[in-house]
Amino acid sequence: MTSSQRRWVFLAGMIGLVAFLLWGLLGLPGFGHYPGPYGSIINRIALRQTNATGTVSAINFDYRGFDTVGEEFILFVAAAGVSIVLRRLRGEREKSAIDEAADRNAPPTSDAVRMAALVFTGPLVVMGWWLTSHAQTNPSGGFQGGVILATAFILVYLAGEFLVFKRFSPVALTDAVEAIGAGGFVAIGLAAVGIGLAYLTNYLPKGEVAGAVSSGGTIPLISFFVGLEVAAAFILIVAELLEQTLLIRQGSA
Amino acid sequence: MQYFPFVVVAWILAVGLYGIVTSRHLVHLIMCLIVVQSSTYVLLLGVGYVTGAVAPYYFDITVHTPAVDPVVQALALTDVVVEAAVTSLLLAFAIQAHKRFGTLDPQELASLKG
Amino acid sequence: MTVAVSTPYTVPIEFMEALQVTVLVLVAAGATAVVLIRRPVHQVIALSVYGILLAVLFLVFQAPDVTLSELTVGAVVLPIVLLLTLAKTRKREE
Amino acid sequence: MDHLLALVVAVPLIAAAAITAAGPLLGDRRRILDALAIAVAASVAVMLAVIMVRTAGGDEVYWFAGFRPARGIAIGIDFDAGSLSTGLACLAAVLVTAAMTFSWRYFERVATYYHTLMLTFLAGMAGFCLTGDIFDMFVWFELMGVSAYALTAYRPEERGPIQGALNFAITNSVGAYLTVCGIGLIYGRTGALNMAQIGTYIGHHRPGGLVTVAFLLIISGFLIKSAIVPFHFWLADAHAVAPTPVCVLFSGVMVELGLYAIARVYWSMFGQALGHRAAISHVFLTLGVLTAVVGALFCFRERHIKRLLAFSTISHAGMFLAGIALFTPLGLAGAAVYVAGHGLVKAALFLCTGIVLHRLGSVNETWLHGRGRQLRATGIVFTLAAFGLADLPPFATFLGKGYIDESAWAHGLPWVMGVFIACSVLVGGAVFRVAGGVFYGLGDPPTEDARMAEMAAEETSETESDKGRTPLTMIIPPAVLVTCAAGIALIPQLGPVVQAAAIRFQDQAGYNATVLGGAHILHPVAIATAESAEVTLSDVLTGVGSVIGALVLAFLALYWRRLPLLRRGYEPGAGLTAPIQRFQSGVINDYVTWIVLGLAAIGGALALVIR
Repeated sequence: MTSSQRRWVFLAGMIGLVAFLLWGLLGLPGFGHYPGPYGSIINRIALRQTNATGTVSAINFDYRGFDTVGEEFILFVAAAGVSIVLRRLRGEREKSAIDEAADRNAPPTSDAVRMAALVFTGPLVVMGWWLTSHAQTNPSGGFQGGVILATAFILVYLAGEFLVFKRFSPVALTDAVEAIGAGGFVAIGLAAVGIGLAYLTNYLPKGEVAGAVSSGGTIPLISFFVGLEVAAAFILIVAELLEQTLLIRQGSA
Repeated sequence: MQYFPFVVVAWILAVGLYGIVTSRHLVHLIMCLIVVQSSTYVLLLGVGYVTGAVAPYYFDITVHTPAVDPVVQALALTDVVVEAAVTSLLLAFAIQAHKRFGTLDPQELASLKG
Repeated sequence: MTVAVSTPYTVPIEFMEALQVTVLVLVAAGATAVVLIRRPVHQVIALSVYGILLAVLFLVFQAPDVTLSELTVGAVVLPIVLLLTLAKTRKREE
Repeated sequence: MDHLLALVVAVPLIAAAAITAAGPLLGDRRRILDALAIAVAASVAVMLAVIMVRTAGGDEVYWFAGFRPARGIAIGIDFDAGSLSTGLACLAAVLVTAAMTFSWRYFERVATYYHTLMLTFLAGMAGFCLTGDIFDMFVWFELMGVSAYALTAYRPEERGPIQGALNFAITNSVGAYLTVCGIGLIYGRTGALNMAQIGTYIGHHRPGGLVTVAFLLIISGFLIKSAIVPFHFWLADAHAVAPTPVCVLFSGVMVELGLYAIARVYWSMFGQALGHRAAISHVFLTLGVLTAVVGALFCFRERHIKRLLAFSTISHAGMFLAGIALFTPLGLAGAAVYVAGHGLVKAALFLCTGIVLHRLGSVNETWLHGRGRQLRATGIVFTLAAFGLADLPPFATFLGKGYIDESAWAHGLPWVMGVFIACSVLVGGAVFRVAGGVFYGLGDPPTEDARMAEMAAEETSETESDKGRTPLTMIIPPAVLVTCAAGIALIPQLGPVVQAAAIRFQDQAGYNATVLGGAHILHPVAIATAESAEVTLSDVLTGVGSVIGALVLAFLALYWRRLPLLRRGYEPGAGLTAPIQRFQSGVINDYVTWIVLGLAAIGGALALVIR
């Protein structure tokens, strides 16, 4: 199809599809009139059952924890896929950061950036850690915390050199951490099966005080492993992309 | 206001698909795919909203306070992770495509492939 | 002014609605901008602005959890990976 | 409570994580991990087989984290194992085992990622089959999808895989996001994610247009995955370029999973609410027949063996959809048996093609003509599998297709049978042509098509090891699979048992009561009367007849230049080249355009018949 043919065919289809979609959307109960019952029930029982004040985390890591298992493995597979697709191939060679294509050199890092990165890395690690460990109480959890932990590592790159970054996170080690994070989640679930409960049952004591860091049973534990997995997955993905951008050059081609 | 958020959902979806269909650059196309997916977040959170209710966190309110639906928020979170994962993988494909074909135009990619 | 319920976060409903409509309009405009901007580097910037707009929308939809992940993904991770990809594929393009 | 249902997903996942973590530690002793991966896949297959046999008398429901439903409201995620869903998951596990065994010497330079991805793929497929929660279904759909995209691009040093993977990933992602939109819609109305609960709610309230729209949006992801015309374009691109053992899974079971999901979604949620069974049946029957015909025509025209097999998969997917769309127990049972038989023989055909690629370094039928004579064992297995694909009795494919035909005939749709025979003859003829030409050197090499030759030339050897012989690990899996395909059809009482499972699968009220009320349904209510599943002499004659037709067609295709009656300048199927290039353009923009147009058309049709 030529571009204009495609555009007309698309427009014809899209008008029909949007009309069809609106027909369905207008059958909804209207904004602000959530009909329940799923969320309303969970809102009522989650605090009592899990002692976790963060209901969304209680759903993610407990009521619908099985979804999150799948979700973690989607990220795990994506990171593995990035490694496969971007692995070094025949005909590609690694070069030092100095390259014949002068305009592709990373500009030298200024002291200001170094300083800023240095100042931010510490707080980011703390913040990532805090978010990961407070899934059961606050709007936070392993995913958000993991991403922020990964960001801290990326800042290390910004501050210094990619090679330092590489030393911080050798691919094999990051891979292992990622696998431990993802596998640990599955293992927590399997431990429940081991003691005769349904898979992923929240079998740890839920704590005395609602909203305490030690509340929520397996929720903070799962959140910790998710945090590990997510941080490692994003470090791996960014590291592979950085390696592509900075180190690998096409060989003879 | 009754249905405005849902009309916005349809708009975002349509615009994103339009972008994919007319795109001549893979990275642009992938960003349009992100837009398509973002319509699902708006839809999910839109259907779970309760007028006048608060966020579902119970550290300083009682259990009987009306709160919005926490389930759709959990679903949207899952969705965001899927987005990040799929986008990273697609971008890796795009990098490799650029190495093999020297272009990121999907139409040129198809004709170069034979 | 009607007040929904007495919580520490009491906000008048009319104000909330106006806020939501405004942000929704901005989000719709943001999505359109991301699609229509054809220069990838500019588009990445538009996309991260769009990510922040979505995060704000989720905040006014009372979803702080999703806000936080949309911020970390939409405004941090995605721009980084997109810009790295563009940096890698920039050459031989023109 | 029995935990096997959870283990079939948890075990491959934890094994995948363990293999990734342990890979670098073991260094040269990686083979241990390969063996572990194969053992895990095999044990999952055994577990699923056990569940399948056990659930013949009634579904089993497993509630994760022990959240059982109270007063008809589910707060957790459940797995619902019936014989049909478990059987399909079991087929997936068997094919994964076969593909990984085949890869033992095939991918010697492979890092551990290959096995990791195969195991996550398996976990995704198993979870997708068993889940009773619509959002959970999306999660496993995505896990399956992401694993599949990464596996498609496993050889990124070539051009084809990258382009195929891109088209595959983008079209399927668009579909998946539309599915989430549908889930959002139905959740916004019912406030439920459990399929049984949603089905109960919308069955009682019948809330108009929303249900129709949600139905189409939810299945749009599955329609794309199952390569129904006009959503099929990605499939040939991805199949042609994915590593051959991976193609086994794509063709043998992934496409069929999409169709399974359509059936599952329809009979657990939408069947009662939508009503208008006859009209909906016609919409999907039309789609199925269209897909079968388009796939068969493209298949016969193709010279790239992997693409040829991919188009045959499209054709078969159309027939499966038609079988499901008959909305009869025997039609669904036929589709189930057909899927099992087709999955096994198609896997064997792909594995044999993998051996050809390993030994001879090409998949171009024209170039390979006569060159495969030395591969005697491979030729025999390929030919046997070709007979299986052409539905020769006693292969399970014959049985499955026979059931669909019979059911269509009994319900006043004799033309469906005619179309099916024509498609079988075309697809079978194409595969026999390959078998005769490549392995026995019969007739003349088919004419070279420049575009196809170029595409086939892209496909270079996937292996680096000794090409002088065929390792036993490569030839045994396809041989076993072909034997299984013939063997399962010989199981006594197969037809009635599968039909009983189909009745259970289609009994929406029974499903809802089982999931939400913990009921044990002994006598599910059939949506249409059960039909005789006996094989009569005329069935066998029809089956043999269509195989003979396929053989004659293959013979004509191989010898047409020497036949006096045919004009010399005439090129069979030449008229198809232009449309192939026009539609199968490889341009992702086109594919998404067709998706939008196709969905609008199906949506319009549904809106007209349901209103």
